[in-house]
Amino acid sequence: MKCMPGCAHCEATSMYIVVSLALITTMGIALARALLGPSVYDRVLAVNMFGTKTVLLLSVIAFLYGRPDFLDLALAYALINFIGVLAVLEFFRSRVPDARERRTGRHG
Amino acid sequence: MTALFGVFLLSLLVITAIGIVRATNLFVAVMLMGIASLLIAANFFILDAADVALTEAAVGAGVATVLFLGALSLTTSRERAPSANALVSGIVTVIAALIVIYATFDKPQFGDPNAPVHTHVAPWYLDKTPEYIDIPNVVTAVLGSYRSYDTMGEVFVVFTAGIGVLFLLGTRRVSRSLEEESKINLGLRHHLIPRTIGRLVIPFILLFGLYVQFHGEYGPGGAFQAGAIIAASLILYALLEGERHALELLPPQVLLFMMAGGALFYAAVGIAGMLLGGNFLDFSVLLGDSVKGQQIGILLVEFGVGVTVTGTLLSIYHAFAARNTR
Amino acid sequence: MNTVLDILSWILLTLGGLAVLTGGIGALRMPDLYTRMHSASVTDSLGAILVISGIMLQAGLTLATLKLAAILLFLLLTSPTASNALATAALLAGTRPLDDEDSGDAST
Amino acid sequence: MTLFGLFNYWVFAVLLMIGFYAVIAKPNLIKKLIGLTLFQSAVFLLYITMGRIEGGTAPILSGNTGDTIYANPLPQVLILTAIVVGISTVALGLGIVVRIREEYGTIEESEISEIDQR
Amino acid sequence: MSGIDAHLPALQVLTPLLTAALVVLLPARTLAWAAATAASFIAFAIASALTLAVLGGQTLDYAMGSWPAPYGIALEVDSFSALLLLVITGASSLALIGGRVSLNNQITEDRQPYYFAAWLLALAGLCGIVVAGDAFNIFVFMEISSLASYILVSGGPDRRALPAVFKYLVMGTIGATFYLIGIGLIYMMTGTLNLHDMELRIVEVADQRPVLAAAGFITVGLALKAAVFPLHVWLPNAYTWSPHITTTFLAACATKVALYVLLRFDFFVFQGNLVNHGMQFAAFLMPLAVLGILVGSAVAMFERNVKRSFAFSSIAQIGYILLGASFVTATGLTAGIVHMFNHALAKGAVFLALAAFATIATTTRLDDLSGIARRMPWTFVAFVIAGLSLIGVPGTAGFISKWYLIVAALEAGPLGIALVAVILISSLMAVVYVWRVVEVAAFGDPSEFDAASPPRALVVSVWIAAASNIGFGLVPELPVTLAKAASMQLLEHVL
Repeated sequence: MKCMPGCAHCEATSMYIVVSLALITTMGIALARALLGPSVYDRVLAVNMFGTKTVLLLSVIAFLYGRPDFLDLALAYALINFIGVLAVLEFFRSRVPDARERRTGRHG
Repeated sequence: MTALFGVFLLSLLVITAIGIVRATNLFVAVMLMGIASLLIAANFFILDAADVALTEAAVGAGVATVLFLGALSLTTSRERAPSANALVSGIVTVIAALIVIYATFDKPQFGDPNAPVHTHVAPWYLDKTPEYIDIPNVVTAVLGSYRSYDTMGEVFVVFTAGIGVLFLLGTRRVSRSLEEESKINLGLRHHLIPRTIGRLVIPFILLFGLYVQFHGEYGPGGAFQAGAIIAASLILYALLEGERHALELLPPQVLLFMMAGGALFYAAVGIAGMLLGGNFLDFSVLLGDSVKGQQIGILLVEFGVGVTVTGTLLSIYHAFAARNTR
Repeated sequence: MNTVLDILSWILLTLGGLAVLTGGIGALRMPDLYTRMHSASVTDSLGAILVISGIMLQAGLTLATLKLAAILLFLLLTSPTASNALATAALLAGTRPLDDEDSGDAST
Repeated sequence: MTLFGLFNYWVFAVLLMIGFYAVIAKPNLIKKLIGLTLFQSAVFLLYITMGRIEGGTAPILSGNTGDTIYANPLPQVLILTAIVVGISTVALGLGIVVRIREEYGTIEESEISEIDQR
Repeated sequence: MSGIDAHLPALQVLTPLLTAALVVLLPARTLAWAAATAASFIAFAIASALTLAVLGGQTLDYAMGSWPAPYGIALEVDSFSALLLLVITGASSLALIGGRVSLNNQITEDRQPYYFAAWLLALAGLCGIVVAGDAFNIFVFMEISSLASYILVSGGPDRRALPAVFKYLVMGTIGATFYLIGIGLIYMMTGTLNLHDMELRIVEVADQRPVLAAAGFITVGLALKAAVFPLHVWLPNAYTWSPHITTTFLAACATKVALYVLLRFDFFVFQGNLVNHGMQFAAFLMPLAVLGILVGSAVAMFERNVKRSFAFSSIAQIGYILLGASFVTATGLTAGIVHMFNHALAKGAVFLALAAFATIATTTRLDDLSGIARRMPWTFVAFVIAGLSLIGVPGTAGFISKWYLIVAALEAGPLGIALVAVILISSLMAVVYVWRVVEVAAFGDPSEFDAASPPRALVVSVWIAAASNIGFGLVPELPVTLAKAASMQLLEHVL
């Protein structure tokens, strides 16, 4: 399905594959960082990294599959990822005073 | 080659899932959920389900994360008691997993074009949609017209969840505590860079949400995704500008009206079909030309869906956030 | 013309892949949060620029290019913002850079 | 390719059981809901997998009426619905957890039943 | 008028559904209650009209969006669904009209519109399941009704309602997801979601493992929803701590609708087609039914909280229904289906009476009901009638179903004798747990009660429920005719 005459497409396909392999590997690494931690912020960092890599991967795959109209998806991911990371930070910060209160509450 | 992507992503997914279950910090578990959701969505994309991938990303990675975080900020982020019956449960689940895997052995192979799913009802949708409805996105056609009744049910499920959260948590406590809220020098709204960029980005996200809403007949997208994206952008607004501004923009009463109004609007379109001589949700009688009627019907009901989803998700978010500021 | 574009996007994509991978390895191997963040966020932007412009060359002047441009713009806006918010949050919460403690609490 | 012919189904089974394990073994209520989400995601994977055709593409008709193969749209529609149903359930569940925390001061199942026994 | 007639199956669902959305927008509180009650009564009227049509011998089909059946979603009303529709809408109407005072005591005014909206959604969801002819559509409406019931239960004034409803939510979601997996596997093997189409197409793949797994998943999932014996753990607490009126409504219909789906699936889709499925069905479910009957009744005898005691009794009653179905004979099925109807009458009346007691008593614990018969003699008499019906005393509705059940058991040969013994023992246990309450209420020392006079509307609806227990006990034609027709229909698919 993918090989057009002149095989220019094949050429393109192989370079997409190379770059998507790099992206997937990096996603794996980001996941490892997310699982290893150690701090919550490391994990947020990993999540953010993972998100941007997913966006890139999706853009590449959209072209690999020859359906560039699916770029909408990559765009949506980029938006959602940003909101997600900000939300994590916001809620984590707003918890700081509350956490102290909880600790005293538990003993009482 | 691309199948290997799938295998790789799925393996990552399983690792993430194990990480989620093992994490004792619930914040971490929720963040890993976000990653898992992105992985699942990427998988859906590879499996040729663009619409579902978009939904999973918007709902799973976006809205679900925010809701979980909202709930966590009201409860506690540490899982305390170790699981008491871990061993027994583990054995039970392993046995169950083996049974499920055993049951898969007769399944049609992955992607087999002769599998029953591809030979019975589905080809009809693919063949007849150009004739009856004439929009490119068959998923939207099935969702909006052929199985429109399910979609209406789904809108009411969302509505029910909204009602439920309002019933449990209420929306009334906001105004009292706003001054305290601004005293706490925490949160994004006191930081210049996120705030500026956020302000820059929000209109863009809203625009994109509208694009997804009205482009759903031609490309991946539709009202659920759009509703989730629009709600997410307004949640971002609330994060950056504070609850008060967000609620001034869209007061709870308006959100409630959106929740109920969208669902009612959906049903009203269906009833219009009934009054014009068709069955419930028969859009072909809406206009003289039945194909045009179907298209306009799908557009209208999708509008209803978008309004309800946006209203409900925002109501739920505010219900959590309002408790948060007490 | 076509070959030139192909070669160019090959180069861009490969470099992008390398950048992304480097960032990933950095995020895995660096000793503390801030260095990891440094490695991840810089390569994030660089990788995004390289990969997406590589694809853009392939896409030519279409709607897809426009969308890619939107994605790129968005990533360039949000990714550093997220990193910044993350760094601020981590610093406020008391996580200090590893080796230079004096400058750690001096300013944001 | 046949090696991975059923791989997606196996992942479905494993994911299903990881989620199920979290639901039955973890005493923390939020963890239970997280498990529930995973559990449901597994089902989504099952449906989408069965809708795929080798060499096909997403069911968005591209105009040229060639012999392009399209994936099955129906499971995708069902899963769109199911995803939204899932998030609704989880939202309601979280609402209940927040109320439990307010009333009992804990979200651990064992501690809640201890409080109730008193 | 024929125009509206044709739309009745759709209107049955739409009336409560749309009113639910309207109710939350209504400004005044009393209006919310009035609208909910009116919608419920209209639904009851529609159900009656549908029943009349079904009794006339027709099966009503409705194609949503005018799309033909396997492609669009079909609705279908036959005698089985008509019976269930009557139960659901009737229980809802009675509970709503009588329950206003009880609700005002238990739920603050500003939350009431949400409560009524959830009530109507639950009603619409249950009706939607019953009229659906499409497997996935059943899932969607199951979720509407489940989410709405979680809300209804969570309204309980005692905080113990919250953990109870959480457990209900988790187990309910697992059940629904199992069901979803099941229909996914069937869809995978047959390519269709329409129940009739499924029945035709499953023959070709009947012996393959995914279909067997699907049967397992669907049965377990629905058994969870229906609180069949070992999977019942969510039920007692959810019923005990929810608002009294919620308990009345849910106890009368929620679990029965899950059983309805289970029976429909099993008989329409699996029984006739899977090898030996009839045997397996009986072999798996009969022991569970018997255990459920015995354990449920036994626990009910020792529970100190009356509501909880009757919740356990419900588990036993679900066992009866299942026992009847597991004979896979016409009499057995008739017994099970009639018992769905009669148990709804009896249990609805019992819980309504308890709701009436609770308007003046502090709790529903046995000790707190002591001597209440003197304060509320009328309600007490109605409670006794409902209790007799639950036991199965001749002249009450409960007797009819027990009678059919015993006949069916005797038809089953030697094993049947043992089953008759089980039924009799459990009926004796029912005598014990009903008598316990009667004794304390009638002869105990009066405990402290509120000065408020018992709400008249509630007493009236308790009496309507109690009277129909006697009415359908003396003139059981309606449920029995419907149940016989339903069981014939179900068995048609087996042979």
